[in-house]
Parts: sequence; structure tokens; C-alpha cells
Amino acid sequence: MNQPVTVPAELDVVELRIPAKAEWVAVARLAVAAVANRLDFSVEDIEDVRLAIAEACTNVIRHATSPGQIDIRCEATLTELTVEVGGGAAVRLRADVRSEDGLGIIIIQSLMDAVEYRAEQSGVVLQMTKRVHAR
Amino acid sequence: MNQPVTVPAELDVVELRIPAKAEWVAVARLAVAAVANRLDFSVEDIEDVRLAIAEACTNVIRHATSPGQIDIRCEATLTELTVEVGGGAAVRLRADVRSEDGLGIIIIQSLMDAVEYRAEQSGVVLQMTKRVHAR
Amino acid sequence: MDIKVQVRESEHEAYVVELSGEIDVYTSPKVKDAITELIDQGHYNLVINLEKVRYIDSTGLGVLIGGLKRVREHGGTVNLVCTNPQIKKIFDITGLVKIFGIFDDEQSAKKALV
Amino acid sequence: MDIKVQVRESEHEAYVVELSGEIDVYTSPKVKDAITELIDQGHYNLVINLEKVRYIDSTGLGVLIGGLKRVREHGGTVNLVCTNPQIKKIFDITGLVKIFGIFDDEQSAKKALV
Ligand SMILES: Nc1ncnc2c1ncn2[C@@H]1O[C@H](COP(=O)(O)OP(=O)(O)O)[C@@H](O)[C@H]1O
Ligand SMILES: Nc1ncnc2c1ncn2[C@@H]1O[C@H](COP(=O)(O)OP(=O)(O)O)[C@@H](O)[C@H]1O
Repeated sequence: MNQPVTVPAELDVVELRIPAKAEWVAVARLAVAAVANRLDFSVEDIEDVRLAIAEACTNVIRHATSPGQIDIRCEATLTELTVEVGGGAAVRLRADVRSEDGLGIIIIQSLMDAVEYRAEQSGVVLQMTKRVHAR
Repeated sequence: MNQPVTVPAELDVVELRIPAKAEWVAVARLAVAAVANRLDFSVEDIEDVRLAIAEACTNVIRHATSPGQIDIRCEATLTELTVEVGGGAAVRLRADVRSEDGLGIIIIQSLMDAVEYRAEQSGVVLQMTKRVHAR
Repeated sequence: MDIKVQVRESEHEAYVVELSGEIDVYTSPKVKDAITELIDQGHYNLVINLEKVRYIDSTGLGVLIGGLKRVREHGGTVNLVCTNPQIKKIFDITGLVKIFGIFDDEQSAKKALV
Repeated sequence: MDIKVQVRESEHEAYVVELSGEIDVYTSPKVKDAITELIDQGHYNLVINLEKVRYIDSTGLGVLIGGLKRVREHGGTVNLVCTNPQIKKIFDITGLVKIFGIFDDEQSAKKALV
């Protein structure tokens, strides 16, 4: 009789794969900004997400040891957006990507609420979360 | 000594997967417009591609017999953009999608240079090509 | 990526529906609701102003056609105001130019109702 | 999604590089080339005007830092003009506000060079 009252926040997933080339980063930037636009983010928050994703893609392009694709996975709920950026099948990221403390990483850390690295078969995946703040 | 002189047009692929829900079509529209923007299309041509892709996504949403994802695959060369729109794993399109001559299909046929249907495991895939015209 | 719907009464019992933004599969239900409400209230002479619409797809066209069909049953009509060449093109290629009165400004669209 | 680079000579042998558009991993080589060319020609007092820049990422910042490092070797400097709050924020969080002179208008940026 005592059923737990859980309202599962519906999770929508948008996936994008672009060539790991400088000229396609703008597509990732625009697409993820469009995803963010579906949540109740402020304009400034959307700008933050857009830049963080661009930095993550730029990192893949700079540090990939072989050309290939960039995989971007967005998980959107009403209250937060999580974006994962990793090298596609053909991309091998250097193992030391994590230790790098370049400007790009500083920017990502500052603009997103949570940042995590995960080692996967295909290389390092950068996971970033931005939460919708009550306005 | 007589090697064929073929300049292989480099093919770049951008893939996008969105939930088959009305609120995500805008993301597909923007992302594909951003892809088209990388080719030497006129502003009007980009608008055409944007609308055609939206119509194709709307078709999947209207006619899918089960909810799921929309798969969008863009193949870009210097001279043309081919976009395929189909139902993802969970989407089964009705077999009669092709016979439909609704407004959406009329619009796609008018705006794109070539339109083709292909039956796949996951349902019908709509393939559309827009060529860059000399300006 | 949103639609704004404004309804105002005008001369001769005409009603103007002014739309701004993008009319697609996501936003068109809002447009449909506004038009349906007007018709349910007995207003059959409508001007739909698309001047501030940046984008319309077949779902949006379907809503306009649906509205036209319903007001015609009551001897009314729907006139459109449209200046955006890209949107005019869509009415052209779908043949809807032959079904709707399409005008360059709201004043002409209203005059043509009477 | 493009960058425009305009270079003009100003008073006191200062050069102004005016950028408009987006500076990212794709467009920043064009910015780098313009700055490198100026420095190679012996111009070490630069104002880089970012007023019309809508977007800059770490690649763009790297180009600006690289330029600053090179002109400093010759006793010169780089002053920036920046009014966009989003872009100012990026200079803030990266600590680059402490390295660059950042000004609200071109006139002040030029005056501060001398
Ligand atoms: N906080 C900083 N202060 C001054 N210069 C920096 C700083 N961070 C990076 N740089 C310089 O900016 C340039 C670009 O570096 P960065 O963007 O960090 O590249 P990456 O992210 O690939 O490591 C390099 O020349 C680097 O030395
Ligand atoms: N050429 C046309 N002339 C008049 N009405 C049309 C025309 N095409 C479609 N309609 C009407 O517009 C509405 C939307 O149809 P449509 O956009 O074709 O849907 P679908 O693409 O799912 O078949 C329907 O009510 C349909 O009857």
C-alpha cells in the first residue's frame, strides 16, 4: 500500500558525431546550445555551455593521436544538462590529457557545475554538467 | 603512366540522433543548418535545407508507430550535402509512408535537388540531396 | 525557437491574430488553440499576420488550412499578411497561394475581408 | 561563424587590429597570421579591438597571449578593447585580466600604449 512516490525526471538524449576537425566545432557549439535552449537556462548559462563544449571538442582535436570523430552525448532533464565529449572509434586520446591544465580546462571547470573524466576504450571522455538554477 | 586524374572530394560526415518528439526538431534544424553553412550555399539554400530536414523529422514523429529516436546523417562534400533521416532502433515507420503526398513531402520535393526513400530494418529512410550551385 | 500569439479585435468584427517567432511541429498547437478559440466564439473573419514569423513548416500550414476550412463553413474567410520571401515561397510551392488571400500589409488584408 | 580581421595604423606608430565575428579553433589561425605579420614588420604596440567579437575560446586567447609574449620581447605591449560581458568573463576566469590591459573603448586603449 505504501508505494514510493517517485516522479522520474524524464531523460532525453541527443547524440552528435562530428569529424575531429576545426571547421566542424561550430556545428557542435550550435547544436548543444540548441539543446540547452530547451531547458530553462538563462542566456548566460547557454553561453557557458556553448563555450565549455567547444573547449572540450578543441581538446579532442588538439590531443587526438589519430584523426577521427568526436562523439557528443547530451542528457537533458528539466533540471540539468550533462554533456559527454569523447573521441570516436578512430580517435585515441593521450593518456595524459587529464593532467593538462591549459586554458581550455580552466574555462570548462569554471563554467560548468561538475566536470569528470572517464577512461574508455576509445580514449578519455569528458563529462560536464550544468544545472538549471532557480531564477 | 596513364593514371586517372580523380580529385576525390573529401567527404565529411555529421551524425545526429534526437528523441522523436516535437520539442527536439528545432535542434535538428539548427544543427543541419550549421552543417549546410560550412558549404558554399546561399542563405536561401540553407533555409531550404533547414525546412526540408524539419519536414522529414516531423514525418517521423507523425508516422512512427512507436516512440524512439530520429537518426540524421549528413554527408558533406564541397559541392553537395546529402541528409538521411530515419527512425532509430525503436521507431517503426508505417510501410505506407511513401504513398503519402502531404504538404511536408511536397515541400521536401520542391526544396531539395534529389529525394529518395530506402527501406531499412528500422523503417523507411528518407535521403535528400542539395547541390551547391555556381553563383 | 518559440512562438508568440497576440489576438486583437479590429473594425467590422474582424479579428487579427499576430504571430511572432517560429511555427513548427512543437509550437503550432499553440497557434491552433488561439484560432480554434476565436472560431468557437463565433468569429469567422480573421486576419493572420505572419510578418514577424521567421519560419513556418507544414504543421503550421496545416493549422492555417484547418482554420480556413472551419471559417468557410460559416461563410467567413482567413486573410494572411506575409512579407518574408522565404515564407511566401512556401505558400507558392505548396499551391496555397491559390487558397489564401495573401497581403503585404495588415490594412489591405483587413479591407479585403469585407 | 566567421572572423573578419581589419588592420589600421593609428597615432604614435600604434596599430589597431579590429576583429569581428567568432574566434575559435577554426578561425584563430587567421587572427594569428595578422598579428604575426604586424610583429614581423616591427610593430610592437598593438591595440586589439574585440568590440565586435561575439565569441572567443581558448584558441583565440592563446593567439592573444602569444602576440603579447612576442611584443613584450621588444618592449611593446598589447591592449585590448572589450565591452561584451560574456567575453570579459572569460578573461576574468582565466586570470588574463591581470596580464592584458583591457579597455572599454579604443581611444583609451591607444592612449594607454604611450
Ligand atoms: N594562465 C595562463 N597565463 C599565461 N599564459 C597561459 C596561461 N595558460 C596558458 N597560457 C599560454 O597560452 C597558450 C595556449 O595554451 P592553452 O590554451 O592552455 O593550450 P592547451 O589547452 O592545449 O594546453 C600557450 O602558449 C600557453 O603557454
Ligand atoms: N495541397 C493542399 N491543399 C489543401 N489542403 C491540404 C493540402 N495538402 C494538405 N492539406 C491539408 O492540410 C492538413 C495537413 O496535411 P499535411 O501537412 O499534408 O499532413 P501530412 O504531411 O501528415 O499528410 C490536412 O488537413 C490536409 O487535408
